[in-house]
Amino acid sequence: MDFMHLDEFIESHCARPQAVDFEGEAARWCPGCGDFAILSALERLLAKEAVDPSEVVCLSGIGCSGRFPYYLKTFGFHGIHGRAIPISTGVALANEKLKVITVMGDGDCFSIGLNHWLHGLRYNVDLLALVFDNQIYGLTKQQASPTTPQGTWTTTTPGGAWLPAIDPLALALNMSNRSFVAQTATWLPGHLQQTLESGWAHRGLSFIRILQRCPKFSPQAYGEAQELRERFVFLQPAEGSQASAEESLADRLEHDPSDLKAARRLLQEEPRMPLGLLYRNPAVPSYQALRLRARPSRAEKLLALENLLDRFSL
Amino acid sequence: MDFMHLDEFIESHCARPQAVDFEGEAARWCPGCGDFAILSALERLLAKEAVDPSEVVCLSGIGCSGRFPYYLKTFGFHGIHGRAIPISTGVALANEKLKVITVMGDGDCFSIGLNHWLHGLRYNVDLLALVFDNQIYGLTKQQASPTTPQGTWTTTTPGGAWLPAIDPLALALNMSNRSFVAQTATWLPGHLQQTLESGWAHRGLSFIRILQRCPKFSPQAYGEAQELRERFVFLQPAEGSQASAEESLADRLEHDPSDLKAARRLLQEEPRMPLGLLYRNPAVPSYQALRLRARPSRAEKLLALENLLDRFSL
Amino acid sequence: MSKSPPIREHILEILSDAGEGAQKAGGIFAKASAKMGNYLWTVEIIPAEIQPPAHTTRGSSGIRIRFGADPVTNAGDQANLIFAFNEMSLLARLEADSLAPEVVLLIDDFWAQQEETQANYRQVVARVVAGGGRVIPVPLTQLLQDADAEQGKNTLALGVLSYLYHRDLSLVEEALRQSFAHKETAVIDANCALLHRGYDWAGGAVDFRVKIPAKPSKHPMLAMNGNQALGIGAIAAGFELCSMYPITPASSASVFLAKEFEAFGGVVHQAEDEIAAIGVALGSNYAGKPALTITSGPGLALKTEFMGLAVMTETPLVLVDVQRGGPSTGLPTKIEQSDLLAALYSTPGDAPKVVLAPTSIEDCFEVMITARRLAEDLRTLVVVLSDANLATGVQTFKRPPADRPDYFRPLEIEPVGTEAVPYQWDPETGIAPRLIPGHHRIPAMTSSLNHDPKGLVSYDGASNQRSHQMRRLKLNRLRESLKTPPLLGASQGDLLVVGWGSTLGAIEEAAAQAQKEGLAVSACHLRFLNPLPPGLKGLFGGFRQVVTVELNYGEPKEPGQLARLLRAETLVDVQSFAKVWGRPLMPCELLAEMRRLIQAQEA
Amino acid sequence: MSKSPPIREHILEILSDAGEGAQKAGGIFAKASAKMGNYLWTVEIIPAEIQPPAHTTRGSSGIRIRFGADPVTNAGDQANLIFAFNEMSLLARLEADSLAPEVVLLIDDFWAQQEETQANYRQVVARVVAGGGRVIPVPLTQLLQDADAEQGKNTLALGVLSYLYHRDLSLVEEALRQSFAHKETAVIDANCALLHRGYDWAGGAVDFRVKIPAKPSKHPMLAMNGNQALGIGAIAAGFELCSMYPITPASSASVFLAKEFEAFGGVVHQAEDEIAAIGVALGSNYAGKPALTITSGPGLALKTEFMGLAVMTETPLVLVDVQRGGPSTGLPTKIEQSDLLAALYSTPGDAPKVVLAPTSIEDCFEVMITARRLAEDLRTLVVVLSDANLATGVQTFKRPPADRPDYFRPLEIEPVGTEAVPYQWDPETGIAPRLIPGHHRIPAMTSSLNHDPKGLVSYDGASNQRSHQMRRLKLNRLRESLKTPPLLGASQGDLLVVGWGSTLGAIEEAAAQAQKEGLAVSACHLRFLNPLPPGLKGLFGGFRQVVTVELNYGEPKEPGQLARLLRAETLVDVQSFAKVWGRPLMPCELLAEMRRLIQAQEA
Ligand SMILES: Cc1ncc(C[n+]2csc(CCOP(=O)(O)OP(=O)(O)O)c2C)c(N)n1
Ligand SMILES: Cc1ncc(C[n+]2csc(CCOP(=O)(O)OP(=O)(O)O)c2C)c(N)n1
Ligand code: SF4
Ligand code: SF4
Ligand SMILES: [Mg+2]
Ligand SMILES: [Mg+2]
Repeated sequence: MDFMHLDEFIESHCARPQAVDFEGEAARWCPGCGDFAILSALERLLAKEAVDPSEVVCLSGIGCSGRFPYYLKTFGFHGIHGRAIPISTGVALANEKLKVITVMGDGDCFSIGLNHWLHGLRYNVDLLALVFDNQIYGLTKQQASPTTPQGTWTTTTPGGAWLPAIDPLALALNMSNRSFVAQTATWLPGHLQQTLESGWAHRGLSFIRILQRCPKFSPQAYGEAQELRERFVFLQPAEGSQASAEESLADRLEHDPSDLKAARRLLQEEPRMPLGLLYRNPAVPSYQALRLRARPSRAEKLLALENLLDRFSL
Repeated sequence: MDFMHLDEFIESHCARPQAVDFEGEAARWCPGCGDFAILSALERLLAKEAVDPSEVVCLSGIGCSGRFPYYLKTFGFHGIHGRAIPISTGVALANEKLKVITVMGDGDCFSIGLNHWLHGLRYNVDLLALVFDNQIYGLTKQQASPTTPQGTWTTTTPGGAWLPAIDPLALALNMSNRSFVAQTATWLPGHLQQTLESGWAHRGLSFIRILQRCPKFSPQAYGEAQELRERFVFLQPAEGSQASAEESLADRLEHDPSDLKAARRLLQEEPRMPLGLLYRNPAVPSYQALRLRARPSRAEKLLALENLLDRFSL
Repeated sequence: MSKSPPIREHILEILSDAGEGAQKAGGIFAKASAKMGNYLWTVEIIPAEIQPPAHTTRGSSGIRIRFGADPVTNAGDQANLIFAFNEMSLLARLEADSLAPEVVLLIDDFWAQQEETQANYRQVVARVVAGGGRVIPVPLTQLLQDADAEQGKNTLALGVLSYLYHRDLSLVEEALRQSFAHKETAVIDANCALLHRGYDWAGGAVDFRVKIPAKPSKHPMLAMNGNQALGIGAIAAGFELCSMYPITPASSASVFLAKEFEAFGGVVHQAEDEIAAIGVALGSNYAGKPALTITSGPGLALKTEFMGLAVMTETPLVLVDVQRGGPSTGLPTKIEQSDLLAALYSTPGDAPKVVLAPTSIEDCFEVMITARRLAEDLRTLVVVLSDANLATGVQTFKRPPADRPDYFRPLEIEPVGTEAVPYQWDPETGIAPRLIPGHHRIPAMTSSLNHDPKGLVSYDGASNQRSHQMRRLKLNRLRESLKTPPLLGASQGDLLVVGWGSTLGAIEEAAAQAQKEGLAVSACHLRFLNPLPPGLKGLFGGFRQVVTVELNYGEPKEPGQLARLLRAETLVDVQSFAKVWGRPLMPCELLAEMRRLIQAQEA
Repeated sequence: MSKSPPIREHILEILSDAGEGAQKAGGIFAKASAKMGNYLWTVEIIPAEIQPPAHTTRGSSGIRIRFGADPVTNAGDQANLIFAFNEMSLLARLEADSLAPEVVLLIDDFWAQQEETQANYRQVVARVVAGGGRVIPVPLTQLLQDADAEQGKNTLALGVLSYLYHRDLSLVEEALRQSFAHKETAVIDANCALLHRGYDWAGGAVDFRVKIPAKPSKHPMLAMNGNQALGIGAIAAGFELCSMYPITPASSASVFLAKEFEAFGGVVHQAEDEIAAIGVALGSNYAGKPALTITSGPGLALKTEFMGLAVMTETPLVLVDVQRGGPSTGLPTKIEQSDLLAALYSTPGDAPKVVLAPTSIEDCFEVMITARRLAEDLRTLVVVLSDANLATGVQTFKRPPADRPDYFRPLEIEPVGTEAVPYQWDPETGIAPRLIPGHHRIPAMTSSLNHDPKGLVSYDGASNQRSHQMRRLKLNRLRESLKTPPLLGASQGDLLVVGWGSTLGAIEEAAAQAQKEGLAVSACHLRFLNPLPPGLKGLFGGFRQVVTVELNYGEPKEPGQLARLLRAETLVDVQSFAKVWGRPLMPCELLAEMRRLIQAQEA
């Protein structure tokens, strides 16, 4: 065999476009994956808000969820596992005009990234922070995540997950200075969209847990449609008008999202999973509002530098 | 100058004992530091329980608190900042007979180590996990910690701490599978001792937040004795008999530590800081109980290895 | 394909969309072949995405099977025969340059008839033909429809291939039945029928067959992949805790252990992150239960601080890094050997540690036993550098003996005097007694700060110098105990190629071929990367040119990672053949490089 | 002390228990001396513990002041004069070998009279005398009691020292009043009285005085420590965000910024851990706000994964590592230069980055400006390696100009065409356009996975090879732009010493002295550690022996970290003088080593 020298090969391959290029930049998740619904909802939201896509940055960790930014026509940043919140915080601190969307998986956010998530809630940076919670590690093929129900078979827990799942809403509500906590689901596109809209409108860290179907690795999660009524409850008042088709799927529960105690009590007393806005407090200042100051002019800075150096001069 | 060659110097210095060795291995914290009280209480506890010091391991992170293991006459492990819980988990999984004491600072546990702390509560490894909470970074000289009250001057927040302090008890109680949550204070030696005793007796992760005076860097924390009544409340029934001198320092509140909801409600409704046992559930299996199995004999293992290899043989 | 020398081996690839079962069919084919007495190496061709779109290059999923009459040590060169279920799966491999020019291509001609795919099909197939390949269209979809089946292209293909390669059909059927054992009988029978249908179709329609000699081995043989071998090695080594966080391509080793470990009293602990994972392993070792942690690139990065703690506290610890493409998330499913310098130097401060790299799948088993021994004997961190090539490749190798003294080595409780202290370093070896809580009656202090022999903090400069010296001494002593690696070939010549880790098989194959061609090429291979074995400078002195072969990034003035180490070590002008192609080294490309280098020397 | 050549400088140490104010007194002394026109270097002697027990070696707290008529570039050799408030503080320094044999020791004789301390006092003082020192007992406690004061030993000592060194008492009093400015007038006046009391006592009782010539500089001068210089440098460089987590000895730089940054529109963000700290800095840079992160050893370890991300995504990022003793927690308050290899190689995969080390306190200012420029121009990670010596040492240096074009450099918004993509690498430079959200109208994708010019994931081997090549090319180009470092001394000789970072002053001093002694020694110093400057091999060729000088751990066969890099780079047999003594390099010890090496050559 006459072997092509490697450098030649690179040149030829990198220079010439692929002979056949049939593949679009279509989103690539499994058929039926809940992530599609989130993508559509967010695209609709961006269209509705008519934002300039170059003033939106979507950042993610690593996971199936981590692929999200590629499919959104905004600035995108596919970071590293568990660390989407710190990177997003930097982006938000850099430029207040940017709209920042942070996408995480349940392993990403509640396992390796839990510290950043909870402290992020406390800093209350202005982010739309979404967790695609499929109760499983998707991309790495079915290991237990903190929200995997106890007893579930996964590749790392072949005898069933050892521990009871965490309740992210309870943790979020019990972190100090949090300002927005909501829950929605991928199989309720109307509710999903409304919830994203309220998060988008809020100034501060809008934490939205999105219950996400993963037909590949956690098809059993969240049960079948007929179980909805038993397992879920809509919080009332919902934002805007509830999509009527979904309205009938579960009962409604009166809840005032400005009442933190009520929100915590609800989690404690209510056996069904709440869908909707648990808590929102627009009065909590965003971290940017707390920290960012007007940028002095160059002349002002030079003067301040002189003053500073004076203090060290002999 | 006739300079001694370095290697010679090492030899001479390392070989010869220091000319004058007047210093004992006395604990070295600032005068009035609350850590002394914890040390005494723990020493009393170990004496009372008459445990073999070589079956006790005390592990710590980095901080003033991190010095604790040196002063206890047990096995000690001074680890790295924020990671005392993982190392302790390994120790506890290695040998169920060991009693493991994990000592952390508030920065150590609630800032850099928060992920391990909350997940540790969930694993429910059998540890006596103590946080010495002086509301400040001590060892590194007065930076804000997550429990530093908002507005406090620290070296990193010269304009006052930006954010409201976190409530570690609320977070702990809202982590799934936690089995023991208590709070005590270094200025209440009797209460401290009793609380340590209940933690010691519990099988699972006994999380005890110890409000710790730091006269050096947070002298204002927790207020003066006369404010005690306003700021604190004893949970009733306390374990054992309350030290009578302390009994009168604050009011008492009825609380059933087996009632998780009541514990959460208490944090939510009660403005004073609770001292005592908030929650204990001996029925939650420890992680060791869940995971550890009897160790097969060598012969059994060899057989099992044969069987395993058979599955790959041709 | 009318070569005169008898064909002694073949490389076959079966390619399909993800989910069409090419890997399953290939696995059965491989098993039957191994039973017939062929040696083999198989490697899965994994699509890059979780759910790649069907009928795309990204979706190309499959298996490569290199099998032959003689021992097979690597995945080999370009494929001799391809069975493609569609033209796009094929295109991916064509783009990756994985087909021999004279390849024989079997392809489902269904796509030649569909309007949307027709053009692509023709274009791709034409490229194969233009390159010198031969095409055998197979009516795969049609055969399936004829059988009234919905699924089973893979079993049909298996039948076709069994005919082509003169496989013992009863052995194939047996392997198929085993592999489908958990399915309903109806399904199994249907598949057997498809197998025969494929076989028979080929018998009637194909005029091309290859005979690969096979002779059943006298020694019992195993076939497994490197992560399985690591797992079994960890078990045999006597580890009792595997503390991990999922990451590709490392996880399959821990997942394997999650299934098998309990039977040995072992536990797989899935930690909240990689930092906790190594922390738990360290704590366990400290308290006397042998524990390891397994990870890949990004996880390795997160373990950096704890790696320093293990070295500083002299806690035995084994860290397995199954290397993948870097930097950062990089190429998670592809092979690289680019964590070498990180393994040695990632830890701030001077933190000497042992670094080992298994050189074959069999060695993945052995290396775990070595690693535990060294970690405990030297009280330090041992990093094992495997890689994605070993992790996913399946090789046949001799079954290890049923018992060996180094299996399930018990924890060593050193007898110590009552005055023992934890860092009473032996000035000759640097080794101090290991005092274990619960086992020794002498409570001792362990510290991440610089410490004196008692384990108490010391801020004294001389003490710091001394403790560094002792930690280094352990490695120096180990180095003295190592042998200079043997040379494959003459001890003098024009070119010495030096490899490390998983490329052993490919390098030896290329070197042997070069030697046959009369080139003055020798090869040597490193299993110990830190400490390096003694005698390298002398070894290198016999050659006009020394070049490392590495799967990391190198350039003439910025050679690959091993080359840097060897230059500093030997002061010989070691250059590198170091590329990050995301695939195992092919013997042929190294051979071409050898020829080129020697030609350049002559010019 | 009756030397014939006029004394042009002195090294003074004031030693006390923590809290007794030796550092404050020393600071005042230094300020007054600098005002008089002395150059100086001061360094705090920090107790190892937060609250060390009084009257112990561990409690030894104080200050070293090296001051003289000529520029002072380092903390110097052993002390010429010590003022010790008790014998245990002194003992600590004696043990650390910090006293010149012919030292003049002033010591509070109170302890000679106390029963518990008498014996120690005599023993320690006897050791000084036996070494050749001279002792002047000072009734410090007595003087304080006579003055009816509780506190103020330090001010008394300041008075005594002012007399001894012929300080201008009005300048000392001025500096004292400034330093006590925030205190009540009564306190200030009382201290001034003590100052005079000390001065007068000495005038009556001490027959020993030293005159250090001083001439006020014509150029305005500054005095500050290296962390302050880093902070001011970061401000002048135009950074607007410092994202950090506290750690010794790095924090004082961020703490400084926390106070000063807001006036410049800057923010100090204290993150929950070091991982988040670097993540926030990276995010900020990505979105166009220049940000840095500052840390030390253990924090550096935690940043490893993000360092790889910065390189992979080509996000500008400056990471300052103020090195301390390692490995692990090590010696947190002491100097080492042992993070060099970690800075270069910690990241798994091949991740080329820029590594710089400031060589003086003044350079701590300059290096920040260089670092930001390189990070943004090359779109990559720049690691700045400062250390505990620079961090805590105070030096006088020329005040930089009030304005320079490189101060507050604005964010560069590259004009790009509408078709621009984020990784359209220029094949000549490896640099691609930087598309910034909110500033450019072309939404672009940034990925930690291997990516093609568009920023989209690519699993293709050739693309991976190409992106590696481009990231390396940027560094290669930078290398070409660097100058071969100049030699201090002849270009041929017996010995070349090569240093890096903070040891510049001490090395130059030792080399100059060696040259005076007629030794054929030259010195060269590296500020760029990656890429290394070109021409080193040629430079080294002129010398019989090349030895690095490093504050990390080295042995004959396992030389220090820089030596390893230089061996690989030049193939010259570079050895090292590498020690981990936890203190700055003393010119005299290096000089002794130079003599020894050259003697050995001759033998
Ligand atoms: C530091 C690091 N650790 C581990 C991984 C491997 N990894 C990739 S995605 C993932 C978890 C995915 O689960 P989840 O966050 O729930 O996202 P999903 O795929 O379910 O959307 C893991 C462990 C990694 N890329 N980096
Ligand atoms: C990885 C790492 N980051 C930072 C530090 C520096 N450090 C040492 S102790 C400490 C915090 C101490 O505060 P806390 O945990 O509250 O303990 P305390 O000293 O108050 O007892 C920090 C930040 C470190 N040693 N390691
Ligand atoms: S594995 Fe699950 S989460 Fe991932 S793409 Fe498939 S369905 Fe979606
Ligand atoms: S700084 Fe505070 S916590 Fe630390 S030893 Fe002193 S009083 Fe105790
Ligand atoms: Mg998930
Ligand atoms: Mg604290």
